[in-house]
Amino acid sequence: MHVNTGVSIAGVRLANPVIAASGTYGFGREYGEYVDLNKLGGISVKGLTLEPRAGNRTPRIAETPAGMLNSVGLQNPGVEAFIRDEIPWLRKYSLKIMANIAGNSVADYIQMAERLDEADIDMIEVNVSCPNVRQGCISFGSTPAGVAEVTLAVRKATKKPVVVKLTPNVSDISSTAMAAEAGGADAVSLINTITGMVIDVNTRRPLLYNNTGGLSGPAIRPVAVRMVHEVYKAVGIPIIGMGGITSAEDALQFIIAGASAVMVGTWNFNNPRACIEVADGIECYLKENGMQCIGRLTGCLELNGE
Amino acid sequence: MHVNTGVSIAGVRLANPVIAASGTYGFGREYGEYVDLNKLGGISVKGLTLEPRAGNRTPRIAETPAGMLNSVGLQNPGVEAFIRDEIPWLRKYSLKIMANIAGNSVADYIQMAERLDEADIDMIEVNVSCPNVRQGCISFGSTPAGVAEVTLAVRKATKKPVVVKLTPNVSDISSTAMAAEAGGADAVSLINTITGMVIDVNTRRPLLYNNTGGLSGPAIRPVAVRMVHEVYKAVGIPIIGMGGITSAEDALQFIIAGASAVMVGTWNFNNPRACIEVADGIECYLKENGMQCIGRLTGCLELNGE
Amino acid sequence: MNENARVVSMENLCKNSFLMRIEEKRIASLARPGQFVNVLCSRDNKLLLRRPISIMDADASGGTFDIAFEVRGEGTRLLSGFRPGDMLDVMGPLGNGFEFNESYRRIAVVGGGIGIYPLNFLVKRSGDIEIDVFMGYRCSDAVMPCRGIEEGGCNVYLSTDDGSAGHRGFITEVFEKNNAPGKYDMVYICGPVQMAERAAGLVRRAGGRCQVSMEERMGCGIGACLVCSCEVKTKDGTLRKTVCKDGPVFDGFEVFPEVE
Amino acid sequence: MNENARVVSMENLCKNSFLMRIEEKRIASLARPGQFVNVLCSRDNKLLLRRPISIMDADASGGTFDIAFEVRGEGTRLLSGFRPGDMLDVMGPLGNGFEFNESYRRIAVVGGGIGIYPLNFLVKRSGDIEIDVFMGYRCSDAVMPCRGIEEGGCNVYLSTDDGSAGHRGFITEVFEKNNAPGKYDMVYICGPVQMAERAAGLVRRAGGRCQVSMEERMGCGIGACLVCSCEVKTKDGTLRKTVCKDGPVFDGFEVFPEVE
Ligand SMILES: Cc1cc2nc3c(=O)[nH]c(=O)nc-3n(C[C@H](O)[C@H](O)[C@H](O)COP(=O)(O)OP(=O)(O)OC[C@H]3O[C@@H](n4cnc5c(N)ncnc54)[C@H](O)[C@@H]3O)c2cc1C
Ligand SMILES: Cc1cc2nc3c(=O)[nH]c(=O)nc-3n(C[C@H](O)[C@H](O)[C@H](O)COP(=O)(O)OP(=O)(O)OC[C@H]3O[C@@H](n4cnc5c(N)ncnc54)[C@H](O)[C@@H]3O)c2cc1C
Ligand SMILES: Cc1cc2nc3c(=O)[nH]c(=O)nc-3n(C[C@H](O)[C@H](O)[C@H](O)COP(=O)(O)O)c2cc1C
Ligand SMILES: Cc1cc2nc3c(=O)[nH]c(=O)nc-3n(C[C@H](O)[C@H](O)[C@H](O)COP(=O)(O)O)c2cc1C
Ligand code: FES
Ligand code: FES
Repeated sequence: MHVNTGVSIAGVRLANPVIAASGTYGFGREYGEYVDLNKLGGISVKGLTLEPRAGNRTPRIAETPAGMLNSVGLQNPGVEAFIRDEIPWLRKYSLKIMANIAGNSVADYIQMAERLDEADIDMIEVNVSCPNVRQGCISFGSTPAGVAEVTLAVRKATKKPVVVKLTPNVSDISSTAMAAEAGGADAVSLINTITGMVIDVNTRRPLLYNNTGGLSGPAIRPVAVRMVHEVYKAVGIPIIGMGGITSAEDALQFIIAGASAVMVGTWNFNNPRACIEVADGIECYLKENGMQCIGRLTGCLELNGE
Repeated sequence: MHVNTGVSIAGVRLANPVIAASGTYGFGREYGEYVDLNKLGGISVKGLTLEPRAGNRTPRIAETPAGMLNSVGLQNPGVEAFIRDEIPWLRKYSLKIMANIAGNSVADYIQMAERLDEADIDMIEVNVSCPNVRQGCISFGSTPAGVAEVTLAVRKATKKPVVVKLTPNVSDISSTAMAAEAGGADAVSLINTITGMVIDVNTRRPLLYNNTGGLSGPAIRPVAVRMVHEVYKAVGIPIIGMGGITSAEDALQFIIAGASAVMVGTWNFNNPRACIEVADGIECYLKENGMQCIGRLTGCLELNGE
Repeated sequence: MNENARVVSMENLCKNSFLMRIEEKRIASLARPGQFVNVLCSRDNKLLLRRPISIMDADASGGTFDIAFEVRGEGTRLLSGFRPGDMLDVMGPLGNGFEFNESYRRIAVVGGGIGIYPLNFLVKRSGDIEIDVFMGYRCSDAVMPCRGIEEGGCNVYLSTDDGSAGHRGFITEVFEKNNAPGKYDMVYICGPVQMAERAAGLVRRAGGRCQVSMEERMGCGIGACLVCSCEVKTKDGTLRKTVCKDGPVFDGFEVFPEVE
Repeated sequence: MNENARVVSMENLCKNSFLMRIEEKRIASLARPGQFVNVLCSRDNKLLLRRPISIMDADASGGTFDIAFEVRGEGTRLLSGFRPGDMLDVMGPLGNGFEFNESYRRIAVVGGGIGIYPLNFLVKRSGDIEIDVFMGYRCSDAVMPCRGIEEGGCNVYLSTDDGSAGHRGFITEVFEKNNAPGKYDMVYICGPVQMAERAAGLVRRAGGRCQVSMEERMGCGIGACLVCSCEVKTKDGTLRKTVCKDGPVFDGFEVFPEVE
């Protein structure tokens, strides 16, 4: 049987639903030596800011049970260098390009969106959820009003499809998702990392120089799946699900819960071929279950007791 | 060197800072066969309701990476049966008794607090954070106003020390902690479980009959440590910290972050002697570091870059 | 109590099933049929929860006991990687076990798949009485040697879902046809819940009595966490019991009261 | 590329240090001194992140390479449990490696603790020139055999913190006293950051040149995640480089520009 794992999100056609998560895959070059980038659905590039950023001091990473904390703090070459140095190279491949943008202010988001509107990318992922910077970003993402404001501004600044990336550090993620939808987002992606801390009991200091960091990896998967399910019930726009995906089975949990596509982040560090293996595994699952296309799986979860 | 691991919380003196977490240790009987209960600082008993409760249908547990979900749903014999059948037995031991109470309504909390005020227990832990019941409980715990309302009501209904147990499923745990303090709580305990979901991709149903459950265990530890640190900065009352503690080193992270005492929950399932081993390990740490009493450790965290 | 026990031997019974002999004197001497141990399957504590596995034999004088298990998921897969000499952290013996009365002259055991293991121990311990054994498997590949049953001189009835050995179909069909389910002093049932429910129904209709070993996902394994709750209808009304401590063995009609 | 490599041998060098020989043809033939591999230390994926370990020797014709490591935490502890025949998931060779110029006639290597391992490979590969080796350890127990260095006919200077072997004190003291740090064509430095900084300062004051291998906690190990960032002052200004891809070896004066 021939199965079709292609998905469309806001009119952008991905060859399969697996996207490399922002911040874990750079601009694709390095993992390009390990996998054929044409076999990915897409890549969300390292979070971009208007100006180049040096990021936080090191250590920026700490392993935790089934997860890790990072506090990179949006080190990146800036949106101009991205457009100039990275897009032409990445465009040689068929995977779709999402530009992940993070701003200190609404004006930052607008300027980046306007600049990227002319650039050769497929989507803009609006990062209002990075926990590792002092200003902006997650402070917008923490309230529905903040999310709506940024989304609306970006929406006006570009014709590119807009995906809003939500933070799990909220009481009710469906309300920030609805705010994104109301602001004109074409899709939402979730979850970004959960804020955490690890303390070295010998030095009595946090292990990360930045003191706190964002928790990612398998540890957070049950939280992420639950949130995708909640958001699926609340909004009509497509969802890109992520958080601790290591295998096709993990990815399928997100899809069944309501995701149209998934992102693989931390697990790339463990297995540089993770994205491809997840994509291949999803294809197998469809074959084994006699499903011709993946769309039918999205949100097909049946609740118990109903 | 003789070290003193005793701690006082709201005037109640615990022989050491290790308390068995509510819902994981029953009423102490079962683990009493594995450990000498006199060696624990205290026990927070299974969450009590006004009337006996049957809890949710099974399956009620699912293992997740470095953690587990539970959806017991407050199965318990009710506060009367607890007072009648459990306290007399438990009182034979020197560990302090915390009655963990969960209500559908503020009136429930008041009635239970009044009833327990006359009972032979040491503290009341007000559970406004159980994610596994439809009514009440976590719906109070999700907002500062709800926490303040319940705390105030319980505070008026009893002279026993009141500990308010906070949920991590909020945007800003310091604001619910401050609400508890303002409502007259003697201490706060945190964190309860983070809501999560696991889906069986073959049946396309949640693994738990209740669909969602509460995530506990090592996976959530970095989140819990961060939250204890945040709450420590926000309130003046003592903090009881928990979430994924498996060892003395884990417990010390909480204490250094700001906890006066800790609770051990899920790890008891893995190692029935966990509470004792944590307590012993803390004593060793004090000795090795030439500290005579544990109080000096609470909140001694030094932040980087400051 | 939990103990650091030593793996004595490890045998591949059939396909995905393994027999492990474990040296641990206290458990070996206390174990009764129907009880189980709760095992940490991963050495590096990769898995947080223990896995409940029935005790399928115990040799008090030799200080060893046996468990048999089928690889189902990560835990049992890791357990199958243990080798003789390795140390294993087990809690046990846990649970109530089967009730057996010296006056019983004729019993039946009805088991499905891995449910046959604990019944094996019962057969060995029930002495020189008449025992009918009904064992249902998925296919002949899954049929595993059960020494207690094989050496016990029992009347063995076998079925497989695909007919590759014994009767083709459910073992409850054999149990219904070949015998009068009411003629036993006690019927012991262990296996998938549908099988158990059907078998209990047959016994009830025939006027007999039965005990059923139940399965439920577990946390603590000792009665403290209440995740393994099971609804039981007794004369005192409907109660919530724990499978790990009040069970795993229950009166068949108390756990399956609705049966016809 | 990551590969399923095979552990060929495992040797306890001293106290907590182990030498592991690994069969993997591609890495063995490509490896250069100063490069490293990124290793999955746990078979059951209990640990999520790989651990970076330097390549301390490689035999292209034999298809094997060696790593040596000290048990520091969970990852290295698990790694020390591997046995000959076990499969190991390694990515490599990674990083830039030391720059060595055929025209060099006299070099020094300055290493502290486990930092000596990668220098061993350099010594082996640098041919028949004059090499001074400065090795600093905590105590004599920690001194480990380094075949390249031992068989290379180098001039070896040793120090231990407690004086239990060689000079008592820091190896940089020996480096300063016994020699003119400026007389080498290149000084190669690998070890704790304080030692590296001090050694680089000595070389700078003496007008020499040096290369330093840096350590930083890593995520991807290949330059994609930017967690291993390191500030480098070049003539083009201050840049952020990755220790894993742009490094781990840097021009000593670029990473320690503030040194006197
Ligand atoms: C009282 C009792 C006695 C048992 N005796 C045996 C025996 O003798 N031999 C044998 O092979 N199996 C037995 N089982 C079933 C055995 O516990 C499960 O097959 C095993 O836990 C599966 O773990 P896993 O990690 O391989 O599978 P996974 O499916 O990956 O396990 C995930 C989680 O679900 C739980 N779980 C999965 N299946 C079951 C189940 N059927 N019952 C309870 N919990 C489950 C696991 O304990 C674990 O917490 C018994 C179960 C119970 C309750
Ligand atoms: C380029 C490079 C080459 C290295 N070569 C060697 C070598 O040849 N032999 C050797 O014994 N060690 C070497 N190290 C150090 C080695 O990587 C650490 O000792 C090891 O990662 C510790 O892991 P753990 O799980 O045992 O300790 P833990 O402290 O439990 O590790 C926790 C986390 O911190 C990281 N970490 C801890 N210490 C270090 C460190 N010093 N540098 C980088 N990350 C660290 C781990 O990778 C892990 O992510 C090298 C490090 C780097 C960066
Ligand atoms: C090292 C690292 C850097 C990250 N940087 C970004 C970023 O720049 N922008 C962003 O939106 N998310 C960033 N994230 C979050 C991931 O894209 C993803 O949302 C999160 O890690 C959860 O997925 P995972 O568990 O599969 O990693 C980063 C994550 C990691 C681990
Ligand atoms: C099976 C189970 C039942 C629980 N029941 C309760 C409860 O009744 N009341 C309560 O306040 N917390 C309850 N909790 C939460 C724990 O007390 C604790 O807050 C949480 O599990 C985090 O700690 P841990 O990671 O050490 O388990 C329960 C947790 C588990 C695992
Ligand atoms: S498993 Fe905890 S009560 Fe049965
Ligand atoms: S470890 Fe990822 S960039 Fe160096």
